[in-house]
Amino acid sequence: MSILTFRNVSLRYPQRAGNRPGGDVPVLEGIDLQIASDELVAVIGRSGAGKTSLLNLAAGFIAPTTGTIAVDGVPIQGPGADRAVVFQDDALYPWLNARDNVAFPLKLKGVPVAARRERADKLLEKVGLAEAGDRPIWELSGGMRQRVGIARALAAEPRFLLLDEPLGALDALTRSRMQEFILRIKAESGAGTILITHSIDEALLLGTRIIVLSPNPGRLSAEIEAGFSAEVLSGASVAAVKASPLFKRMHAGLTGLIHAAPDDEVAA
Amino acid sequence: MSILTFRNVSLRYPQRAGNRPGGDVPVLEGIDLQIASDELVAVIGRSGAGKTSLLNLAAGFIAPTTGTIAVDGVPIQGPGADRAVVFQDDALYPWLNARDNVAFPLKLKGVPVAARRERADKLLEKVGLAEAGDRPIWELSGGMRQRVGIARALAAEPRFLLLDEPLGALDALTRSRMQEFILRIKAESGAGTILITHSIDEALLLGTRIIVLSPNPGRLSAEIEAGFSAEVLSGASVAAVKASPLFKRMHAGLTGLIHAAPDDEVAA
Amino acid sequence: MTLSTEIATLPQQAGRERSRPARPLPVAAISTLTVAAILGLWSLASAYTLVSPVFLPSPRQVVLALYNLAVKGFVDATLAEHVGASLIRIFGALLASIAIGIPAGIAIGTSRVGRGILDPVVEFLRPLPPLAYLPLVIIWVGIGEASKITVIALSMLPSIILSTSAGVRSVSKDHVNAARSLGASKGQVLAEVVLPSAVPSILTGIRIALGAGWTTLVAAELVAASSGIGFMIQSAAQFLVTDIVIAGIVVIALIAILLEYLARQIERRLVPWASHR
Amino acid sequence: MTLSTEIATLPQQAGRERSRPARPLPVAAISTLTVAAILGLWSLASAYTLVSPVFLPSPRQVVLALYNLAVKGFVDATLAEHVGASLIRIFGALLASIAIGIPAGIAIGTSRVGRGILDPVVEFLRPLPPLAYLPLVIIWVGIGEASKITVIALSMLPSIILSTSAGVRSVSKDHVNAARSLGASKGQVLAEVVLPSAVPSILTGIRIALGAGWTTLVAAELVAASSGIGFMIQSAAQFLVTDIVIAGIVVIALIAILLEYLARQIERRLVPWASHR
Amino acid sequence: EDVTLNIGYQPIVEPSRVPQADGTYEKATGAKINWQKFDGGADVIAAIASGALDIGYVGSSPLAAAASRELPIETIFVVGLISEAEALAVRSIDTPEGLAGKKIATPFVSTAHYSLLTALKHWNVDPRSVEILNLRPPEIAAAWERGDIDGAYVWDPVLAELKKSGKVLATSADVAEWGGPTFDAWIVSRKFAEAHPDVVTAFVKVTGDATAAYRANPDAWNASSAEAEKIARLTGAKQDEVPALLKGYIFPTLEEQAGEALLGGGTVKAVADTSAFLLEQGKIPAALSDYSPYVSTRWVTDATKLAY
Ligand SMILES: Nc1ncnc2c1ncn2[C@@H]1O[C@H](COP(=O)(O)OP(=O)(O)OP(=O)(O)O)[C@@H](O)[C@H]1O
Ligand SMILES: Nc1ncnc2c1ncn2[C@@H]1O[C@H](COP(=O)(O)OP(=O)(O)OP(=O)(O)O)[C@@H](O)[C@H]1O
Ligand SMILES: [Mg+2]
Ligand SMILES: [Mg+2]
Repeated sequence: MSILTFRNVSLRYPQRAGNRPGGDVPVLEGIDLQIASDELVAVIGRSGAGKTSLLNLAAGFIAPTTGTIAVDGVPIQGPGADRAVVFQDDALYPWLNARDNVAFPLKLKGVPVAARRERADKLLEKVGLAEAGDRPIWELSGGMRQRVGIARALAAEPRFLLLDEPLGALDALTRSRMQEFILRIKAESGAGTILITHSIDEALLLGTRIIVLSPNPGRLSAEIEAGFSAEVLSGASVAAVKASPLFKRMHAGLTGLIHAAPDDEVAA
Repeated sequence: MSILTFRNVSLRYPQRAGNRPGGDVPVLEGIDLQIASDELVAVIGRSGAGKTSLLNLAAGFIAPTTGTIAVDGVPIQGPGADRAVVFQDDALYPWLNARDNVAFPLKLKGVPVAARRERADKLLEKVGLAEAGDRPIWELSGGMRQRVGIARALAAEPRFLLLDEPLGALDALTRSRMQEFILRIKAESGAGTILITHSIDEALLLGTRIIVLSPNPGRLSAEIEAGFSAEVLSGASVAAVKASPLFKRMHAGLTGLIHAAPDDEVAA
Repeated sequence: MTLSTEIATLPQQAGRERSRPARPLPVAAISTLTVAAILGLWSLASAYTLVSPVFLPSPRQVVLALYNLAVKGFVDATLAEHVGASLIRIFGALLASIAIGIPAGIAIGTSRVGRGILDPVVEFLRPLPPLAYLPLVIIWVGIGEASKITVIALSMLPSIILSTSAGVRSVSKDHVNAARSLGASKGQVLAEVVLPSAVPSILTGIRIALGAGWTTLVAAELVAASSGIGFMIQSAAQFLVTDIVIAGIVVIALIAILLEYLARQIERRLVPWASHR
Repeated sequence: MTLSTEIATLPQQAGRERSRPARPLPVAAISTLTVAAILGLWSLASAYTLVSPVFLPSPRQVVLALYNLAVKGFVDATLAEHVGASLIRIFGALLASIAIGIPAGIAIGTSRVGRGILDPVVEFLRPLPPLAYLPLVIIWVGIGEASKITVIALSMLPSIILSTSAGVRSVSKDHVNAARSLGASKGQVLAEVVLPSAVPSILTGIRIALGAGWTTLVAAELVAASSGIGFMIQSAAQFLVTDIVIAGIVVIALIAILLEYLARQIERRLVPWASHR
Repeated sequence: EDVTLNIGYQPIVEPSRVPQADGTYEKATGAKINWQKFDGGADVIAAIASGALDIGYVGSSPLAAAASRELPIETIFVVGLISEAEALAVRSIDTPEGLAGKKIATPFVSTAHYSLLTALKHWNVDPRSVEILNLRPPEIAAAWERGDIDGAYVWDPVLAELKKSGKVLATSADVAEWGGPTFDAWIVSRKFAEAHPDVVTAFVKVTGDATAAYRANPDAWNASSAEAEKIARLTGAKQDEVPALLKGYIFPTLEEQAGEALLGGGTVKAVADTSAFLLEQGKIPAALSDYSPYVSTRWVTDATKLAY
């Protein structure tokens, strides 16, 4: 059981042209957070609240201005194979075919060709793309690419999986299938997961815990435990789960929490 | 009152490398459709069903393989100022500031500088961006850019407004505000509107009619009249409208229609 | 470069061809016609001796000169020997400038120190006229093949360095971040992500460099050459043997066009993904 | 080209500077140090006469030569006159190649007929060595300023044509479609959408063309010039006045670097949006 | 009538630079003169053929090449017979036989190139046994400095540089005696000569006067003289080297020009010999049977009669 810890983390981007004058803009402030490897923490919040920034901090792409981020008590020193990221726009390597993209983390570790090929094919099968290994990635549809990206992250056998709006641009059906898929993967791999999403439905369905980030500067304004993912995993129909009064109450509550935040740009 | 008519329209993209061998792939078939200028037709359907292709046909960016598309009985000869498009990724001109982007169609018509400046400022005010005229567009947030795009389309005073997933990447709150905005604009401008969306909620809330496109090849598999937009316009709360049994029943019905289509890629 | 927005024909991109009854001529056919038209004009100009034949021989004379070049040669070497000598120099210079230019471009593109040191050097070298530094090249590398290769390589280097550094800088931040979060070391990021992303840009740089190399060929072969297309042209020009000068120019252009074509093919094979990102 | 992915320093891009205690040296300072180091090595090399002063005069001698050039001149013209004559030729050639190259590039980029006709011509011109066609240029355009400008312009044309056509082709299809659905005629699409999108690429092409122009300056001024930096270098080289040769090279490099700097500034002013798309 | 005269000169140190600097040509011909500098005879000939030049300065090799191509030109004045100005300087070679297997550089197609080949023929040294390299004078100096070449047939001031650490095996004065004279000459385009004979005559007269002035008192043209200053200014030569450079040529006076040795016969023979030699070397496609149409005594004769 691993634990990812944010301790009193704040973040300011350095002052640049176009920002307000008079100092750096605070983006995140006073973030304290713990994510265990049996959790799936869904992060919701307004556009610009700092969700992506939070994920980038966890990934180690940027360093916090104050505070520490640690895995099992050891402060992180940058990105590492223990925290794999799935990007919103997949970030697959176009010069590699689907299989070689999945095998990429294995290549980095020096796994021999035959072994990594076998492992990559197994992962592709897991994400339902057994046939697609030899195809160049630009021939894959959005949903297929997203799944290759997830398989690639899983190949690194990370302790934490960081997902940034991985289902943003999908239609309703594809999206609901991908949601089920993420739930299953999470359960199998046992990796602690952070999932950023714009959809409150999605956060409630998938998250064991839901975090609301309020903007200007980003703070954790609410943290709610949710058990719907367990219901779905144990076979309940998504429609039934969504229809439950508890789900509706929590949905309304979260909507209120997001809308409650002070207003900024959208003045229409 | 203008009418946009699709008569027995079908579309095949010419055979290219990577497509199935043995001839062109049919994308749309037997499309018969009429859109009057007091309507807002919402188009829903699976990814790859042909929604964007339908819009591109209406815009005149591509020509149908068979059939005709006509405005008030006159077959269209390509794109024209009577059918303005708002693109999913805004397609604003980065070398123009917000005002000049809005004034662009006026410039094309040869409207003098002062007059088009005034008109553009009025439109910007209408979309809630009175202050943003002088700003370069890359300083605007996604929602602001989308509204500039809509203002630009309105400046052309089109008879039809063609919107391709204009609210795709917005968070829940911003999205719901933009939905209200589109309703108001539609009512004011009196332009017949086609709205492509992934969200059944959105289709029901905004559309006077909802069209379901089923894939392989794309056909109109259902057409449903809806009156929720009138309710919202006359002051009903969106939450209340969504909670109504009729809304729920129609939502379930449309979901079923989309899911009913034969399966393709998503095999997970 | 292969994607083209045919503004004039956009509405015809799909489906029924609306306003064009016949299939349009392929680009290659139009090009062939153009070349034929140029040859025709040239023949006419020399047939009516608009220009003295000493300065504009007819296409027939040039073809004859090419034939004689191939069979008997000029200034003690046949056409094949001249072409061979020049090709060795061009490709020697290409190898040298790739070996130096790609690491230099990577240094400029990935590190501030590299940029600080190499940027002024590149900007200094870029505008230098080969004819001006020829004596310095001889002082430093002598009059052997090395000097010719150096002159050609100096003209190739800037475009390879600049295109490599541009390619390296254009690497997607997400691609780099992805690799790092998948456990790549700095060296692995460079080798597995940055370099592959830069390949299309580097290939473009190599194509431009080849063109630049040919333009300095004559200058390079001013230095103690005894064969080479540039040397051949130079010698012929001195004696007003214009048919050989023009034959030499044609040979250079044909070889360069052939190499450009090959390079485009290689590009299409090697980086099919370049048009898909 | 202004965006840089500093792989080595990515984790420090935001917030606290994790592993770097002091502010790093700015790139300009590193460049200044580099230039100083090169001058130092050069001084040492000539102080210990590693190379005969006939071929590598000391920096002091070159500065002295520059001073004399500025005050007394060489081959009947002062440095200012030489520089002026060459600048007029370079900019004359630039104007000519812009006037020809941009329309040609647009034709190649927007129409198949344009591409069919002009592509072979450009690919033919691109590799031609100026020294080879110099006699032909004299025959066809004489020995006046026109011949020098022609030679320089011929070396500039390909990069302007190629970068214009690349810029035109890279125009966003959505941008074109948007304009058309907003009522733009074909001409308006070209003027209001295609051309503005191509401006950054055209400016890059002009920067590259300027560099290429300088490299052919000496060749252009081989013929019938009576002033010009290239002419000055050439005359000095004939009589082994090496300090003037090097002074001329330094002057060319300095002017070219200055122009490059100006061009980058203009680029930043003119197309601030280029880095935001 | 307004005549424009286009003259192509080369930056050679010779007496007519002085009237060029003084504007004497303009005064004497009454024409507006454009002076154009060239670095090689081939370009001068191309320019004359294209009509861009009326009068040009060329060496005997390019002259022979042009005449063999039957270009409409005429030799009007032999500027100078090359004597000590061009020579074969070598290092660690003592006899002509020692040249075999050595690297000797020379600018191809120059008078020096012709002289080198003539000298080898005179010595019965097979040119193929010598490695003859094509280098321009500044590059010869660099290659010599570096030790890449064993000798070079070249002219001043590079020749002077070579002499500092080498020895002279033969000069063009020697080669002239062996039957291979080389010279520089002014030529005129026939079209211009027919249209403006008086201008050409005046040009020849001024040139002859300059030569005469030098011949009258060569020592007066010392390093600090006004003449040396003018020559240095126009050519780019170092002023203190000018007197030595002048000594490398034999400058015939106007009176000597028409004689049997020069335009009156010697020049035609020299051009014919040079052409025959170039043909033998495979450099030109054909030689003519008669080169006399390309040499004329008319202008020097007329100029002699001309008096101001
Ligand atoms: N590199 C940067 N430099 C300066 N400010 C930045 C930078 N990246 C993000 N920001 C600012 O930080 C804030 C948070 O951005 P972030 O991308 O984390 O938001 P988000 O919650 O992911 O929003 P969205 O839902 O739109 O993706 C925003 O106000 C943004 O403008
Ligand atoms: N230029 C093209 N050439 C060939 N096939 C195409 C082209 N554009 C689209 N298609 C194909 O046509 C079908 C319909 O595409 P379209 O973009 O209209 O779908 P869509 O309904 O808009 O999907 P989405 O919701 O993903 O945007 C798809 O199968 C697609 O692969
Ligand atoms: Mg984000
Ligand atoms: Mg679409």
